[in-house]
Amino acid sequence: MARKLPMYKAISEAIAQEMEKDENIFVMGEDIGAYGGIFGATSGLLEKFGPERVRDTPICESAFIGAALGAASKGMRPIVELMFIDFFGVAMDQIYNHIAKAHYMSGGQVKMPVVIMTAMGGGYSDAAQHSQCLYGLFAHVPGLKVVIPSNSYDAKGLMISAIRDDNPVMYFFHKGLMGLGWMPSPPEATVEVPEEPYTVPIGEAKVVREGSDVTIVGVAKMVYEALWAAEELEKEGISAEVIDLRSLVPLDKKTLLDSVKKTGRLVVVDEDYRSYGMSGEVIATVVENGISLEAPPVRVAYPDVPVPYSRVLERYVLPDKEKIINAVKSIM
Amino acid sequence: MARKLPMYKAISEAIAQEMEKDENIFVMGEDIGAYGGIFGATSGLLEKFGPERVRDTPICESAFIGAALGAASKGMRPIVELMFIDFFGVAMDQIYNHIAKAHYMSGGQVKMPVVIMTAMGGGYSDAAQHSQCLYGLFAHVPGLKVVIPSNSYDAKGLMISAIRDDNPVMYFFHKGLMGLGWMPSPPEATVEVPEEPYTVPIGEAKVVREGSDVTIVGVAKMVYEALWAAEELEKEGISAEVIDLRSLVPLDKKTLLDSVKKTGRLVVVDEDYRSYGMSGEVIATVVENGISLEAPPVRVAYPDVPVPYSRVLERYVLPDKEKIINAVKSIM
Amino acid sequence: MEKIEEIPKETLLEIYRTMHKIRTYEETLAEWYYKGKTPRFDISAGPIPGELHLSSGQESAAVGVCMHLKPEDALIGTHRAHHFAIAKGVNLKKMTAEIFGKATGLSGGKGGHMHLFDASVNFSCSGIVGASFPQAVGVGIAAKLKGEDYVAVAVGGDGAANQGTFHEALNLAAVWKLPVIFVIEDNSWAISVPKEKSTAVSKNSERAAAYGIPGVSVDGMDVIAVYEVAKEAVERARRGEGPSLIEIKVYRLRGHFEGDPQHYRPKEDLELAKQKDPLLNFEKLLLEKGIATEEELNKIKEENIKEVQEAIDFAVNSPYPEPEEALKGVFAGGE
Amino acid sequence: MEKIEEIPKETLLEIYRTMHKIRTYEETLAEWYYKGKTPRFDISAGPIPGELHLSSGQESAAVGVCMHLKPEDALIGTHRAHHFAIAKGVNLKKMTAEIFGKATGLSGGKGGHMHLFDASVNFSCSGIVGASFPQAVGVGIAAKLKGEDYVAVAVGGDGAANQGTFHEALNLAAVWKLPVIFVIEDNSWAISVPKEKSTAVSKNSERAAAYGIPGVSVDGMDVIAVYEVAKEAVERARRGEGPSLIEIKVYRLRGHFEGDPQHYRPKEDLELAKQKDPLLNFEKLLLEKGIATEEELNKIKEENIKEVQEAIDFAVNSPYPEPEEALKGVFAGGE
Ligand SMILES: Cc1ncc(C[n+]2csc(CCOP(=O)(O)OP(=O)(O)O)c2C)c(N)n1
Ligand SMILES: Cc1ncc(C[n+]2csc(CCOP(=O)(O)OP(=O)(O)O)c2C)c(N)n1
Ligand SMILES: [Mg+2]
Ligand SMILES: [Mg+2]
Repeated sequence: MARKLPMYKAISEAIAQEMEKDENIFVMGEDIGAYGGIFGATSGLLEKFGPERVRDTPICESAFIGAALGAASKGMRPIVELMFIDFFGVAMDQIYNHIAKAHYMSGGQVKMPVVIMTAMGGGYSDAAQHSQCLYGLFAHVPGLKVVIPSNSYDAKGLMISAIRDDNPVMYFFHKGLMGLGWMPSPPEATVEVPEEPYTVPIGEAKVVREGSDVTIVGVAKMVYEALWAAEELEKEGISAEVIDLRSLVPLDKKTLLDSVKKTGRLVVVDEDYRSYGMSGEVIATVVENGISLEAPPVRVAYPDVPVPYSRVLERYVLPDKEKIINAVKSIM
Repeated sequence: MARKLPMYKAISEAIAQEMEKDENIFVMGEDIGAYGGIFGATSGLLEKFGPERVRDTPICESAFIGAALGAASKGMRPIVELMFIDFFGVAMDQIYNHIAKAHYMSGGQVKMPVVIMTAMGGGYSDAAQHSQCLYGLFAHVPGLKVVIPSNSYDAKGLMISAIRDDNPVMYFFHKGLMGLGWMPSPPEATVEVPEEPYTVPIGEAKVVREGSDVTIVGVAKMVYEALWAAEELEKEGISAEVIDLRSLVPLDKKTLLDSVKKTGRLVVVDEDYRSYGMSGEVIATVVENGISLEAPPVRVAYPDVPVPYSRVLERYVLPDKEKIINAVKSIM
Repeated sequence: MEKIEEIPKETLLEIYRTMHKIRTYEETLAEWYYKGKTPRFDISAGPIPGELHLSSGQESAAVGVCMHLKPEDALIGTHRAHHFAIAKGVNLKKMTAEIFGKATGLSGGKGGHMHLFDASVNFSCSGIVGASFPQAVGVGIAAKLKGEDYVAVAVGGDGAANQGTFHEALNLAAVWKLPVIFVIEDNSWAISVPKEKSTAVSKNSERAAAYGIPGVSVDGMDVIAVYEVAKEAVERARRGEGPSLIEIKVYRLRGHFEGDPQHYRPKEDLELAKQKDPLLNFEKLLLEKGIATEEELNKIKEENIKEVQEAIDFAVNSPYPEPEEALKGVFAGGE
Repeated sequence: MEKIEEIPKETLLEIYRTMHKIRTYEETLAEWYYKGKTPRFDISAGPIPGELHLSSGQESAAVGVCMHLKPEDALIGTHRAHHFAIAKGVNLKKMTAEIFGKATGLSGGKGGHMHLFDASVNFSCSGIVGASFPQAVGVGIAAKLKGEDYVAVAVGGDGAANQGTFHEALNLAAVWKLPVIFVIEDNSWAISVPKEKSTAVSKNSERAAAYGIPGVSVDGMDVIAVYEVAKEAVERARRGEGPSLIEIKVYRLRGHFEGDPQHYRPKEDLELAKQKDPLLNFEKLLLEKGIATEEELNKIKEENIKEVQEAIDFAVNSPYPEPEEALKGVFAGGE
C-alpha cells in the first residue's frame, strides 16, 4: 500500500468501486462525463460505466438535483456534482426543503441516499462567485450530513461512507487539495490510499497533531495551515493540538471537547465566512459544555466580505499560518 | 400618538409613506397587490399607488428578485416580498451572489438599495416548508443587512430604515407577531406607532427588560417568550435582562457585551435551527470578547429537525417560556 | 380518441366513484377544518390546524390522469394534492389521520396536509410551487436505468408553470427521453394572481414546443377527455417515447386555501366555476346517456360517504404522536 | 432587412474596428495569461490569475448587438463577456487593469474578469450561468416606471438557455411587455457538453413562442445579419412593444477557459470553428465588395493594436490595491 493518490483520484476511485458493486449508483452533473469533472472527481467514470450511469447534464442544477430525489425515492443511489458550491443558490430548494427533509416528513417511508459533491475554496483568484466554502449554511439546516476531507485517504473513505449512507450527504472537496497539476495543492494532501474499498466514518473528527497548550480546529485546507502554524509554534515552545473535524454534521463533540479540556485554549480556523457559521458553532459547543478556558477562544476566519479577485486582496483575507500563529500567541 | 397598530399595518404604512416621498420605490411579489400580501404587509398599497408601482408577480422568485437588482442598478429602490422565507432556495443565487455582492464586486460603482421582506416562523402547524426562520443563513453571507422587528413600532421604524438604506436589507417579520386576526399574535406586539415617518436604526439592539442575574437574548417572537419567562423568574428572585437584537447584521455587540458583563450569565433563545446559526454566534461573540461568565451559556433553540406538522410535535420543539425558565435555572 | 361509449361501464363508474369520493372528502374535511375556528377564524386552532388547500372542482384532473397509473408509477403533487392522492390510491384513513396530525397518519403526523407521502403507491407532494417537476424527472431516470416500465407524473398549477423548475425539468426529460408526464392543472388562479397576468401564453401546452414534446390542452369539465389525453401520454411514456405535457383547464370551487376571503375574485368567476363543475357534469352525462341509473350512483355516493366518514372517524379516534417523536427520524438508521 | 450596401461605410468600418479590437484584445490577453503559467500551467500564477474565458470567434454577436445601444442601455453579460464589454464601450484601460487585479481597475481589483462593472455605460456581467436574464428584466422595469426609452440586453450562452432563470425572465418580461432583448450566444458548447445533448430543441429561438414574443436565429458568421436582427429587436423594445429573443450561432475558437485541454472536442469541430471565423469573413466581405481597402483596414488594425497595447501597459504599470482594501466596501456608505 505504498500507493499515493491525489485526492481527485481517490474520490473517483471510491465512486468507481462502489458503482461496480451496486447498480443503483449513478452520477449526474455538469461536465462529469467526457471532461471527468472540472476538478477531476469523476475522472474515468464515463469510460468505465458509460453514459447511462454517468450522465452529463444540461445546466439546470435545480432539475438534476431535484431528479436525484426522484431517483432515490425509487431505490437509486444518485451522486450529483454541483460544480462549485458557490452555485448552490440556484438549487438550494431541492437540497434543503426536499432531499434533506423527505425522510423526516414522510415519517421514515422514504430514504434519501444522495451524495451531493461539490468544490469549495479559494486562493487562486477566482473571485466572489467561485471561491466560497459555505459549508456553514448546509450544516445549519437539518437533514444533511456534511463532510469535508482534507487528504486523499479521508477523501476515499468518506466518499464510500457517503455513498453507503442512507441519508443525504453534502461532500465538500477543497479545490486546493485535489492534487490537480494545474491548481496548487499542498503535497501533504496526497497520501497513501489503499486500493481496496474502506470507509472513514462520518461524524468522526481526527486529532492530526497532538499538543498540550492549545487546540486548533479546522477543516480542509485550513488543517494544513494549522499544522504549519503548529510546527512554527513548536519552535517557540508552544505545543498545539490540531483537530481536523472532517464532518460538520454530525459534529464529533467528544474529540473536540476532550482536546480543549486538555489544552484549555481554542483557536478555530475557518475558510468559510466568519459570522453565523462554523467558527461560532465550535466555540459555542465548547463553552456551553462548561469547559473552562484559560483564555478566550479565538477565530481565524474568513472575514465577512465577498472574496476579492486581486491576489493581494485575497491573500490578505484568507486565513493562513501566520494569522493562526498570531492568534495562538495572542492567547498564550 | 395613542394609536396602536398591528405590525402588518405598521409595515404597510411605512412603505406607503416612503413611496409617497420617493418615486423610485416600488413593490413586487406574489399576491402583494389585490390580496395585500398574504400576511398583510402590503395592504392598501395597490389602491394607493396602482399596479405599476405595486406589481403582482408570477411565481418566479429568481426572476423578480433578480429583477430587483437590475432595477436598483438604474436608481430604483425596489421592495420585494418573498412570501415565506422557506422559499429562499429557489431564489438564493440572485440574493446572495448578486444583490449582496454587487456593491463590493463593482468597487462601489453600483448601489443596491433593495429590501427583501419575508415572513418567518412557525407555531400554527404549517409544517416543514412553511414555518422556518432561517435568518442565520442570511446573516452568514456577506453583504446583506438582516433585521427582525418584534413589535409594530420597530417594524415601522426598521422598514423605513431599510428602505432608505443604500444596501440590501433582509427584512424578516414573524407571522405570529403581525397582529392578523386569523393568526395568533401576542397583544404586546401591537404597540403605539407614530403617524409620522421615523426610523429605528439598523444595527441597534434594545434592552427590553433590565435585570442583573442573567441576560436572555432573542429576536422576534422569542423576545416575548423571554419576557414572560423573566416575569416568572422575577417571582423566584431571579432578575433577568432581556435583549431584543432586532438586527443580526450588523450585530450590536456593545449592547450584548455590556449586558452580559453586568449579569455574568447568558441564555440565547433562537427559533431558527440550533446549530451553526444565531445562537452559536451570540455565544461566540460574548466569549471571544473575554467576558467571564459565572456559568456556561445556554441555548434554547429550535433543535436540528425539520418542523413537524402535528401540534403536539411542533409545540415540543419550539422554544418557549418554560424552556427558557428551565435553562436559566440550570445555570443559577 | 375513444368515445365514452367505448369505455367499459366499470371504468366509467370507477371514474365517477373516485371523483365523487374526492368531492365528498374535501367538503367533509372543510367542515372539520372550521371546527374550533369559529366564530373567529384562527389558523392554528381546531382539529386540522395550518393551511388547507382543497381541490373541489378539480377532481377530473386527478381522476382522468390516475386511472392510467399503477402503484409503481409515481405521482408527485403540489400543495393542493388530496384529489391526486385519493385517485392514486393513497390509504384514505392514514391520509386523514395525517391531516389531523395523528400518530396513525401516513407520516405519524410529521408531514401534514402539504406533505403527504405514501410510498406503497409512490405518492408524494410538497408545499413548494414547482418542486414536483424535477423530482418526477428523477423517477423517470430510475425507470430508464432499471429497465422498468413505470412512469412518473408531475403535477403543477398554472402558477407553477412560470417557475424555473418547469423549464429545466421539461428540457431534461425531453433530452433524456424519460417516461414523465407533466400535468398543469390550470384553475386560472395562483392564489390571487390570475393566469392572464402571470403567463405570457394563453395555453401552457404551447410551451411543449420549446422542448420538442407533445403538448395538449384539455377541458377538465370533460373527465373523459382528460382520461383520453392522459392515456395517450402515459402509454407513450411507457413505450419509452418520452415525456408529454398536458394542461387541464379546471375551476377552483373554493378559495385558494380555507379562510381565503377571495376579495380579489370577481363574483362572476366564482359563478362560472360553479357552472363548470366536472362532477355534476359527469353525473349528468352518465344519466343522460343511460350509462348509469340514479340508484347506481346513489349507491356509490353512499359508499363514498361511508368511506370518508370511516376515514374521519379513524383520524379523530387515533392518538396524537408522543411529543418526543419530534426529535426522531431526521436521519435514517440513526437518531 | 437592409443590405450591406445600405449601411453607411462609417458604420461598417466601426463594426470592423470593434470586432478586430476584440480579437486583438483576447489574443493579447491570452499571451499575458500564460506568462508565469509555463512550463507548468498553474491557474493561480502569473499576472492574470484565476479563470479566463475568451470570446475569440464570437465577436459578431457582441458587435452586431451593441452597435444599437446607447450608454444608458444596459447590457448584462456572462462569464465570457470581454467582447460585449468592449462593444458596449467599457473603458478598456480600466477593464484591463481589473483583469490584472490592479487598483486602477474598474472595481479596484475586487471584481476580476468575471465581474466587470462599468456603471458609466451600464455594463455588468457575472460568473453565474443564467443570472443575467432576470437582472435585465429589472432594468426593463426601471425604464418603464421612469418613462425612459433605454433598453436592457441580457446575454446568455446556449448552456444558459436551459437554466430556470431563462424561462422565468422571458415570461416576466413578456407579461410586463418590457424593453428587454434576450441574446443567446450559441457556440454549441457548455464547457464540454454539446448543445444537442443539453437542449431539447435545435434552435432556442423556437422557445420564444412559449412567451408569445418574437424569436430569431441568426448566423453569427454574418455580422451584418446579426446587426439587422438586433436592430429590429432594439427598436421594438424602444417603441415599448416588448421583449425579443435572438439566438446567434457562433463558434468558439478557443477552449472553454484558458487551459482547457478540450479532450472532449472533436478535431473537426475546432476546424469548423476556424472556418467560421466572423472576423475574417467580414474582412473578406469588405474587401470583396470594395467597401474598404486593405490600407484602410490595416490602419484600423494598427490603431487597435496600439489601443490594446496601451491598455495592457496601463494595467501592467498600475499598482496593486492596498491589501486592507479587501475589508472595505461591503456596504455602501459605511465602514
Ligand atoms: C416557490 C414557492 N413560491 C410561492 C409559494 C406560495 N404559494 C403557494 S400556492 C401558490 C399559488 C400556486 O398557484 P398554482 O400553481 O396555480 O396552484 P393552485 O394553488 O392554483 O392549485 C403560491 C404562490 C410556494 N409555496 N412556493
Ligand atoms: C449556475 C451555474 N452553473 C454552472 C456554472 C459553471 N459553468 C460556467 S460556464 C459554464 C458553461 C456555460 O455554457 P454556455 O452558457 O453555453 O456559455 P459559453 O461558456 O459557451 O459561452 C458552466 C457550466 C456556473 N458558472 N453557474
Ligand atoms: Mg392555479
Ligand atoms: Mg456555449
